[in-house]
Amino acid sequence: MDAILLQILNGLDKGSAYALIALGLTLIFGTLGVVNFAHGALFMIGAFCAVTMQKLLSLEKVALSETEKTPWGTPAEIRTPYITDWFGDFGTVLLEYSVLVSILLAVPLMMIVGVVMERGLIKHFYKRPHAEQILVTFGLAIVLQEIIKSWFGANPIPQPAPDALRGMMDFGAWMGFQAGTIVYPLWRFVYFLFAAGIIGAVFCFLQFTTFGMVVRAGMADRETVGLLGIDIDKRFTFMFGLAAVVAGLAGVMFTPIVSPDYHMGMDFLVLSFVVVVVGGMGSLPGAVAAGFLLGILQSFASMNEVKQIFPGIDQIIIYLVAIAVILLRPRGLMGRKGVMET
Amino acid sequence: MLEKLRNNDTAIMLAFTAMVLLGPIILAPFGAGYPDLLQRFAIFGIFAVGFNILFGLTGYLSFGHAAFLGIGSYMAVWSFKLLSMSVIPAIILAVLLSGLFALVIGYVSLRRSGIYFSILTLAFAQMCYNLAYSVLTPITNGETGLKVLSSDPRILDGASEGLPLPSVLGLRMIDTWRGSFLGMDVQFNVGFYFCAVILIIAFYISLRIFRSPFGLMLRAIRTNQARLNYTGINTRPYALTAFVISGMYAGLAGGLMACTDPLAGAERMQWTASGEVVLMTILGGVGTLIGPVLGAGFIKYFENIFSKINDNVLSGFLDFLPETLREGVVWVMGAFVGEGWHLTLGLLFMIIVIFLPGGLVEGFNRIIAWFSRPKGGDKATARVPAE
Amino acid sequence: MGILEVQNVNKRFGGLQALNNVNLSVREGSVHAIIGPNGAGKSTLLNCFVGRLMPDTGSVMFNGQSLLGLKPHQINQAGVSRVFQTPEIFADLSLWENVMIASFARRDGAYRLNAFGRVKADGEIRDHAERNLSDVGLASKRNMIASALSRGDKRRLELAMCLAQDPKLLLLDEPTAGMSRADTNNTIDLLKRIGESRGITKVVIEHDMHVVFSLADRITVMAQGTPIVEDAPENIKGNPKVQEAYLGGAHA
Amino acid sequence: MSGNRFTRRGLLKTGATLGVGLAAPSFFVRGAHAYVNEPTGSTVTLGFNVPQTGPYADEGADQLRAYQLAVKHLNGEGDGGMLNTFSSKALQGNGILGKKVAYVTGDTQTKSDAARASAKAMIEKDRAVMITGGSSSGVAVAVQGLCQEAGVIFMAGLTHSNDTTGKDRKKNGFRHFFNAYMSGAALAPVLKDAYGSDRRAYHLTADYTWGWTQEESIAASTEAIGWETVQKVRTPLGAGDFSQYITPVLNSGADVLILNHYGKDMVNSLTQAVQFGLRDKQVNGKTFEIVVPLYSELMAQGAGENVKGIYGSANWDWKLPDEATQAFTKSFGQEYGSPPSQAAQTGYVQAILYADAVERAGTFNPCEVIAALEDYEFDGLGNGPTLYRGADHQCFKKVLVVKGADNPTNQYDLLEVVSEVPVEDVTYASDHPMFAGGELGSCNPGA
Repeated sequence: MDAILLQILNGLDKGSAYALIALGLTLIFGTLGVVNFAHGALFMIGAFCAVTMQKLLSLEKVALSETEKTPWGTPAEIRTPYITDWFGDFGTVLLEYSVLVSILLAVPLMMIVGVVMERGLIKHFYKRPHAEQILVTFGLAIVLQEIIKSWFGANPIPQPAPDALRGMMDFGAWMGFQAGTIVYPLWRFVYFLFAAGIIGAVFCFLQFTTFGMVVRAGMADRETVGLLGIDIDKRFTFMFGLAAVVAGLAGVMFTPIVSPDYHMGMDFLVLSFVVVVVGGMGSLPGAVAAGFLLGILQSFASMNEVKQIFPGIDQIIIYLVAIAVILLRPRGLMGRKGVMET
Repeated sequence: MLEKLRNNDTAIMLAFTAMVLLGPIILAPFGAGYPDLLQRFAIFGIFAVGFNILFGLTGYLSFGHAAFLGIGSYMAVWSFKLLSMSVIPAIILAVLLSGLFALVIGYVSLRRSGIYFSILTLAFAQMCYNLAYSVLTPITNGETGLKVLSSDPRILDGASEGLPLPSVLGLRMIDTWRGSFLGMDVQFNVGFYFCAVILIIAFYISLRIFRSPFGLMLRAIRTNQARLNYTGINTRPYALTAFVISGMYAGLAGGLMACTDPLAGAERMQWTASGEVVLMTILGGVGTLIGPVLGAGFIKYFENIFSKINDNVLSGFLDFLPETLREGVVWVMGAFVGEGWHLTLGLLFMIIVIFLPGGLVEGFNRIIAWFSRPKGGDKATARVPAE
Repeated sequence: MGILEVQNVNKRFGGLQALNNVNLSVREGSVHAIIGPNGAGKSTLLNCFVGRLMPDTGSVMFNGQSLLGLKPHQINQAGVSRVFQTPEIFADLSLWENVMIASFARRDGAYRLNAFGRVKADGEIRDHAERNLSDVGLASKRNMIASALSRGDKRRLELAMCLAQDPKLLLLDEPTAGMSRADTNNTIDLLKRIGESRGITKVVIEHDMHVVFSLADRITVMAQGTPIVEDAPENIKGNPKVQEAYLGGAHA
Repeated sequence: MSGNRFTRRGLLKTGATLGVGLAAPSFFVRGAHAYVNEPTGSTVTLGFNVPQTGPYADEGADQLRAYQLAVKHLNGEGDGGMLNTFSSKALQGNGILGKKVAYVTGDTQTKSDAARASAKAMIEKDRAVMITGGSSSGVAVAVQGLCQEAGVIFMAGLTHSNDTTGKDRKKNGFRHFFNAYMSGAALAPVLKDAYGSDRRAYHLTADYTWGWTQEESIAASTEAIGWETVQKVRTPLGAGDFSQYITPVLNSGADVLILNHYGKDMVNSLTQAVQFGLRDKQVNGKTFEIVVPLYSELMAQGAGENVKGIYGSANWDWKLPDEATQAFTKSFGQEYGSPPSQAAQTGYVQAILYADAVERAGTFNPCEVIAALEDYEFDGLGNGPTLYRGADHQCFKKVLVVKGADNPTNQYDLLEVVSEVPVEDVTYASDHPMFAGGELGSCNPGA
């Protein structure tokens, strides 16, 4: 029982990341009809916002020591972070919370990245075939990740969570089980809440603002909305930026869980497309539900008891689900009937 | 004049054959005239030509063709292990087995079209890859890759002493005649010529398919599948046939990879490998005859030549520049070659898709049109379908 | 007994009764027009004939064979061809290739793997396609890419494709929509000529009464998913039910 | 040689059927050359085949720097590095056999196919006489097999699987790096001292051949000190998030987690295991411990402070006090501004050892070079007295047991050496069951 509960928690967590990425992908596909293979790269850039912030905060004043030497004989360097120099203890706290602080960097930066991407590249591909969209965004993804690699190297860069959020939560004690059996890292719980918050915010935005309503109308029928004299293009550009921000924030907050490296976007790319398809192309709730569902299924498939019966099932479960869904219910879990249902 | 030549099949075949057979000489000045890369040009040319029969003609974008390549490779190596070091049975078995897999996967995947079809093929291929890498290690030898051992049974050859090497008619695939031509080092390799002959045959078959009623039906599927149904054509078996044929081409390429280098690794089934053949086809020109071969050559050239250029080599190239300037140029160019070759490749994809959606073939067509405009008057620049 | 017998066909889309107990009999060799206001269910009915839609109840018999449950290509191979409301052609292919596909479908059936023959070397198919292109007056444009045609020419091309199959029954969904008066008259002449020379049964949906009364031997008027009148053209004009359906349809 | 007979038979057949009278075919042109790629000019070319893209790109870059340094030293430039401390004095600093050393580089992409393609290009196009490098066992085994077929020497880079010099050993291939068996043998006594002999171990293993051989080796040696193996779980390569594999550990009754992961997988699985509070846990009255049998400096950097106090093994560390290590670290640090990694050291040493063997053999002929390397004993290359065993082409030397430093002073100081396990303790018979099933075969000069 406790094993199952733990795997559900694991699944929720992984699912949060899948859901956030798939949400952005679906938003882009739904509004612009573009298959964006660079979306994983946006997630990765978000993660590297956290790295950048950490590096910025820990920028050091370098002085050469007169007495100490490195093992290879050059004078040793004495390093003091500027931030502690300037702010004293508050600087140390800032450094401690660098992951959270980097959200401040990620939101505007990802918005800019998204808007530039849409205006500079994607917009020219609305009417082009999917294959060409895939190719050009895939090329962009490679370029982005190679730029990150040449800057930050290929090795993962650790991003510790703040000390206060590093502990464990005892779910077992909450739910009346024996204490200590169902424990879960606090940061992962934070990630889940964060993801839930973002998803909620995006839905509210689309549901309750005029802007959101126009965009939803545009998703349903772009031409008609255009005829009403509404400049739908500007709004779609903003939607692309929003999708980039969502992916970026998913990346920022993910860094304490999986140390970011330049390739992490590609690792999530295939998976996030599967999530979108399982959820139903163009369905936002579907993307979210499928994200969580696949996360949980993947966790269950990794249990030893399951793997003993089906060896290797944990490596292919996602694909099996995708095949089953596409064949049996091509519009996905929550896709509208008739949308790309062939 | 050029237009006429381009529509004359005999001329196309003759030109193609000559280009391929003279490959070792033509490519030597570009540093690509060595057997391994030549073999790769031919093998991936076959792969891309086959992929084009599916994607270029029917428009079905498979993201899982690397699986058939891998299956072909494994089958060929198993044939080397169990039957004989001769490449003939290896290739035949590779083509048959990958055809069988293509039949099953295609039958299921073709129930859907568009992006769903792509995701289905991707899912099947990723399953093949993941299983081959881990659980199926007894069959695939996992990460290390399936190898030929001197202790394998090989019931047709009996135990041969020494290193077992794939051969055809007693000629080993790795045999090379090396000579010099106009001061260049040229190498004529058995493996390459074997692949080259098969490439020419494969290209010819593809040419005939393009010109055949079957090819016409496939192009009609891409253009308007519904109309074709209402015209009394059952489109699914046509698409499935195309899928199986292109799967067999992939298996053939995989088998040849094993023949020129008897080791089959799981990573050649990964989705990035499937993506690579898509890129080759689009880069060269989707739905054109020669495009996929050009695209394959282009990408393999980048992978093998650009990744080998290091700062040392760059400095050598730029010897004529003054010291300080040279360092700067080397630093800038260094970002795009050697460990930065991926960056160049990514930029290239973007540039080609943005400016030349018809691929390299469109580029050549534009150049030809540009040259013939002053003389030829109002020569039609309209797209000539399928070459 | 007509060549096409439709009995008790019903079709619902959610809350909308698109077809309500439709009965229809089309006599062999006749030109049968179906008219009615927008939303009367004419195109829906046609869709039930060619396998695009499956009626909820009822039967559609063609030449004594049920069409229900058959795939579109099977229905076509049985001898039913359709010209769509918006021209459905192979836009990337040349006119010739468009018609040749139909010729192949007629000769080789729903599937035949002929991967080594040459399309251009097949004289029988060439001539057949050529003849049908000339019939609709497009022979001179045979090497053009179909997407470059005018809307009227596209429709004629589609007609040529359908004719190339020598269908027993030709379904025409607004064959002159969007055409100029001259083109419309040409098309009427064409359809008349072909009707006489080949004896193909035709079902025509049309809004243009000029076309309807020029062509039809028999007219069915539909309103709100049901045929309300079926009669010869000369009797339709004065029928009060028809007038009511058109006027009533306008403010319903 | 058997290969030649094969060729001749083939030639007779073709000669009969085609009537072609060309010179005898071989992998490379015959005639004046007794072996493949015999250097005829004033230079000799070595091939450095390292990962430049993919997950091990940084490790590959470091390795490449070491190779470039080795070339400098061989050509008599720079301060000479470990050439000054090397027990053999055959190398003069004038290249190899008087020929200036040139090199070509290539990208393995950490894929067997790409690595073989790159190595083939070096052999066929650039006429390299020796290929070296690599950062994973799959690639090492694949390239080693290729070099055996082609008839050049392969000096393996970072490869830790038993198979490289076990069931996939080859006459033309040599490994300086240590292996999984040695890790187990070196770690077990230290673990016994640190954690006692009554422990229950849970293995998480990367699901491919290297992971399996390490799991087998570590399980065997920990069981030998009385530990019980509770569970062995395979994890897919590149899983990213390992939480679903880590949570079952919590309530499994195990009190030690052994992570048979490398690179990114290790960084992530270790980080996450620490996040799940494993190290704060008390099980069976003991503190829960984590062991990472194979460490690397880059992995330690990637895992950050999570490595603190965690045991593992290493081939070499730049902080070792011996003269050779100091000389190399000085030379490398002055050149590049950072201390060398163990991947760099093994690469450097392999290049030097090859050059030295050629010098001693007096020829580049692979068969003679192999003879010079086999059962060769040397010292002064950073690992103390070392033997290149002829029976399986594995180097035998001391193995380091290291621990994540508790208070690292800088980013290069993340690991501290706990003990230097003497060579006797990690030596095994060449037909040990974990290494059985392979045969070296005969040397192949490629001609």
